[in-house]
Amino acid sequence: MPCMLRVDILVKFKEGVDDPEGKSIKHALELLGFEKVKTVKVGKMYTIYLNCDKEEGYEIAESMVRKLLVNPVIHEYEIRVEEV
Amino acid sequence: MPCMLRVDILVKFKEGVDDPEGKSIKHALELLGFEKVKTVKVGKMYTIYLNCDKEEGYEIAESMVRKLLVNPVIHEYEIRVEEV
Amino acid sequence: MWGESMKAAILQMEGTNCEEETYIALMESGFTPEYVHLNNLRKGKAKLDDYELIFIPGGFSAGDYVRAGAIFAARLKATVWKDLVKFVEEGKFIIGVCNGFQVLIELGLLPATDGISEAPEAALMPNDSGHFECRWVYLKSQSSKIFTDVPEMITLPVAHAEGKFYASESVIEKIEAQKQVIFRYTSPYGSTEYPWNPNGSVNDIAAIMNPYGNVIGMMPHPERAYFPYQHPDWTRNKRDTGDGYYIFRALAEALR
Amino acid sequence: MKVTKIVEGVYRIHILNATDDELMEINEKMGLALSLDEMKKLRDFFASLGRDPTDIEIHAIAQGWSEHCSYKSSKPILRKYIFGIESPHTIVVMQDDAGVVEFDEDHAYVFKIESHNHPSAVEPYGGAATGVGGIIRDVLNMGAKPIALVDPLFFAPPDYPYEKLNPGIKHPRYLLNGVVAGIRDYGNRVGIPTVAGMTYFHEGFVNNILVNAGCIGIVRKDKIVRSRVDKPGVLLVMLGGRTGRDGIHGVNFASKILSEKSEEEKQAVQLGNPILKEPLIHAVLEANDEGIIYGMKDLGGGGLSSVIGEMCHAGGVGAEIHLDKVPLKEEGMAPWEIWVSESQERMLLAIEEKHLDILHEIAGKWDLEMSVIGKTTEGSVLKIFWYGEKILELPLDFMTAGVEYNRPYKIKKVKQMQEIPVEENYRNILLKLLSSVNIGSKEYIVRQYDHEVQGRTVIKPLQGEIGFETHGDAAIIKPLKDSWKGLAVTVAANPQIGEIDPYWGAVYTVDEAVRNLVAVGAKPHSFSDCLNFGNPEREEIMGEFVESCRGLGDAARYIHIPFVSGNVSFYNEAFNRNIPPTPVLMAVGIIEDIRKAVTADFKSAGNYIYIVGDTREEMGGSEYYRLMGYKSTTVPKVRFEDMKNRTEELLKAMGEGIVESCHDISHGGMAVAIAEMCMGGKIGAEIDLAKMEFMRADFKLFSESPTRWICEVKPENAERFEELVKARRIGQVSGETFRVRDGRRWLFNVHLNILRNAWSSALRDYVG
Ligand SMILES: Nc1ncnc2c1ncn2[C@@H]1O[C@H](COP(=O)(O)OP(=O)(O)O)[C@@H](O)[C@H]1O
Ligand SMILES: [Mg+2]
Repeated sequence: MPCMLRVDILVKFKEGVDDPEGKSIKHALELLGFEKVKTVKVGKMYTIYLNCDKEEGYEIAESMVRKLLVNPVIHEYEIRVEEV
Repeated sequence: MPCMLRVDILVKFKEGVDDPEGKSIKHALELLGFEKVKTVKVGKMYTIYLNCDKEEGYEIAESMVRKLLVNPVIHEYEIRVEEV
Repeated sequence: MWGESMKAAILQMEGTNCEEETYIALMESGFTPEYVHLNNLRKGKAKLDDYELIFIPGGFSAGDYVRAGAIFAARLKATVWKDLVKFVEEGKFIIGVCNGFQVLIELGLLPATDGISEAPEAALMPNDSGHFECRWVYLKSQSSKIFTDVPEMITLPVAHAEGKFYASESVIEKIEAQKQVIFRYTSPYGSTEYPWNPNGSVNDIAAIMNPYGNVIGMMPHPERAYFPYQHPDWTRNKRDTGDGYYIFRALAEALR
Repeated sequence: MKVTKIVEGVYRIHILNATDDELMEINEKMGLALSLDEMKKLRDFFASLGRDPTDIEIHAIAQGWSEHCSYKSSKPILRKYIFGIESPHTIVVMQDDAGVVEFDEDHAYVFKIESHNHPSAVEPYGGAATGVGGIIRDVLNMGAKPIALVDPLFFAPPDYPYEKLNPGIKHPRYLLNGVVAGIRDYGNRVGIPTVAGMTYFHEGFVNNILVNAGCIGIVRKDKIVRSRVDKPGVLLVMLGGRTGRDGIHGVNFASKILSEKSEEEKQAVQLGNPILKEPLIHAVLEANDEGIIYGMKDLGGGGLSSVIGEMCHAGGVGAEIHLDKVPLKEEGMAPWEIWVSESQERMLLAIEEKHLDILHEIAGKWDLEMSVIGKTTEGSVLKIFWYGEKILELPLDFMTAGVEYNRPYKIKKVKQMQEIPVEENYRNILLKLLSSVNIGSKEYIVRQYDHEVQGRTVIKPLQGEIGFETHGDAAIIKPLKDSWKGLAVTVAANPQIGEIDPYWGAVYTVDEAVRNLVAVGAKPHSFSDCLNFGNPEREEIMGEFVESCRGLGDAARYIHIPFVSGNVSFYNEAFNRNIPPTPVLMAVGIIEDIRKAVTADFKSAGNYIYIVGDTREEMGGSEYYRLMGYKSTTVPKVRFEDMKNRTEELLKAMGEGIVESCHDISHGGMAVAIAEMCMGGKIGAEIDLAKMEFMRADFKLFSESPTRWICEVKPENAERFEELVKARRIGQVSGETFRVRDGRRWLFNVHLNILRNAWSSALRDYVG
């Protein structure tokens, strides 16, 4: 039986691409008096549980990234796979 | 001079909160042929650079979490602080 | 090709929500529109081949949860990709408005500077303002193959959270060199600063087409401005038609 | 508490011999939110049956008896004041989930407004989103296509100090941003435009915000679906979302006082799923077009328990339900949880067996789950089965009859007094008013809502020259492609006046709703009310409720406008602080030809400016006095006859097409109204106060006397306008400044850019 896999995929804007959500959160934090904030970036973390083994897990994750989760023009990503 | 701090705050829904976004993405992945997906959870990762030292960093992060980024009724969160 | 044969498919999935006004505008401009649900395409109950025009309407397909248009695009790719490519290659017309534009970018059908691209060549990013905005904008038409009869400056509404056109410098250069831009944000007062450019699009780009001019994508909604009284300032400025009318008329003429 | 297990997940509760203490223990442990008297009534009922109840039976009854479902505190008063205003246009009034009113020969409009206060206070994003989701279902279940949303919102001032917040209470800024995002993300995704609302700030809402949401839809008269089944043997089908533990006891939660512990009430909070709702709307409307829906009701407060109970009871049939057929989100739910769950995005359809295939086809196309969970039966008894085992058998009239109270109340006497301020710099006051949060631009909020989707919004919430729009008074929707007829929609409320005098506050609210509709050229047609109050078990709060209802009723009855639907939200109290009485109106008007609609922006230089209606020295509750800290209990009083006459006169003039622009006078008085008209038209105005009644200049400028409008009229139409409308000509449209004199004395002269700057800055530092 294949064990369960947990895949964490973090998708962020590439360096050099504007992150407006980050900017507006920075603005909101400043309005709240957090003056020491220099920059804010917001990423999305997809935590996906898969019924498969580790090797296949990476492959599937890469394929999900390519087919759906990332637009390479603006995004970069990290994948972490862990057995659970 | 205070050094620069990088704070990563990961905000997710608590166990038991029904998350429509995760569900829609799971459904989409299934329709794309990713049959091994069991569950999808979507979280947000805030990466915040602060002009302050580590101790204060935790405190500020907790305060930002409380005032803006998190609703304890439905969210849980993790904070990681790192000097850069 | 007038009347019966000008069949237009309005693609639908959960979350597309501008289909009804699109239907009305297409019908008024001489098309025979039909709603075509993605599930019916998948099940073979409908065929793209039967249509002259594919219209991908606005909305929030699948909630736009991953990225605007991404799920819609991925599902089209997984089900009817070959038919779509054939459709384009036969020189039939595809237009995507708002969410539909996002879908075409994600599919690589736009900007398609070197032909259909495997991975997206551009992006419609989150607005600079960081949130959804519904407002009317001024648009300057660029001379383009199909939209020759559109007045030089028109107004249309935008309503989106992710409409900032973005691509690498080289892709932008190519788009400009190949004259693929159809509309740019502008204003009667000279400036194209926010809110005149409502989202921060590079080069004020609001609408583009592929190099052949048969795949068209635009963020502003012509279907919400087909009739004069849909404009916000009709109590001040009289018009005979809405400005969106010109776009639909141009499509109809291009197909005729 | 003594129990015996019947089957897995079902217990018999022994109450027949329970003492008072034991009854209250049961009440507490089961989370019923009933009083001792109600518990006794429950016990006596089962004593008469000669048996102990099951847990699901008790829960079923408790749902029916909750304040939210039974209106037990409000019914007698609503009956006395609100119900029964005659109108020839009403079709379904105060019976089903939304009111139905004639639009034209073949069509009706359907609308309702409802509160979602407690969930939004605890989780603003999800609370507001599900509020929108719920009100959409109320309109949908009448068979109508939802075509517009409204959202009156009430918060504490956004600069409220963090240190002063009670434990567990979230800051107004967090709440405002969360609520707006929740409404935006839900409304925009389902594709229904949010066209009107209000955003009001007052300290009284610090512990308990108000989030009201209204929806209006359109339906062909022959397609109206009722929330009842009057025939045995009809199948009961669930369509849409699955049932989960989320939302259990939402109705009890709504009838409770918020406390520190509310943070823990996670179960009462849901996020809502617009991407399930969107196809659900399509599917329901398609099924209705096929003519296969025999009856329908949405699953809202009280879940299946309320829906099946009320639907069958109203039609005079019984029902047999198999709870194991309900599709679940999670395993291991007890039958009573399934029965009362308030999970979102679910509809219950009554379908005849022969039509089941058609429904299957439609559901399949839209990727929706459906399940037949039971059928109606002869008689009036409800039976519930769980894998074949009978676990509930109750007569429907007892289960749904609810309870009613004549709660004691105390009406406070208002002693009239009014401070007379020293005369100030009018220019500064005007600019301060324009940049205050209740008056300043709401553009930041309005534009986050898609108010254009469906292409029907012919008069927008923001009006004027593109890029320079000002606040409008009402939006107009053109519901039908082939008819020029339009529906005007607006909301009104004034807790600041109501706080001083609940009766006149309520009357003022009716007047404001009328003013807003008339300002765009629409004839007031019907109301839906959302009555937000504190704890009705307090006599003075009950007094506020009685007085507010009396005010609403008196004013509406005078002009023959019926209340066709509504909602009462009590227990808006936390940390011993009750909200100010806040009756909110959603008002609908009809305009025969939308091409005659009028907007608020000034049109062109040279036109005359008129003030319609009388200005009085009644400054109680005004933004001017609040800003300056002056005291007054002399609140604006509506002259009913004036309200009726001015309305008729103005509508006549508008019908003749001789009014170029019109804006009602409300918060901030005449000065603010004219400033807004200037901003929207990008053109100035010159005003002479000497043309008005004799009184101090600041009263003329900032009084909020009711039943008043500013109108712009072309010189060539002036004579006709004056013939039709009782009005005073006070100035002219011209230039690039707003300038005011009192006879020969110049009071101020402000450039448009300065006005706009002040007005646009109001919310800037609090949002985003
Ligand atoms: N929360 C909101 N949602 C939608 N529209 C809103 C909201 N708040 C204000 N508006 C809109 O902004 C405009 C001005 O609101 P308001 O100042 O309350 O108007 P008025 O005083 O004339 O009733 C109106 O068009 C109103 O519908
Ligand atoms: Mg008004």
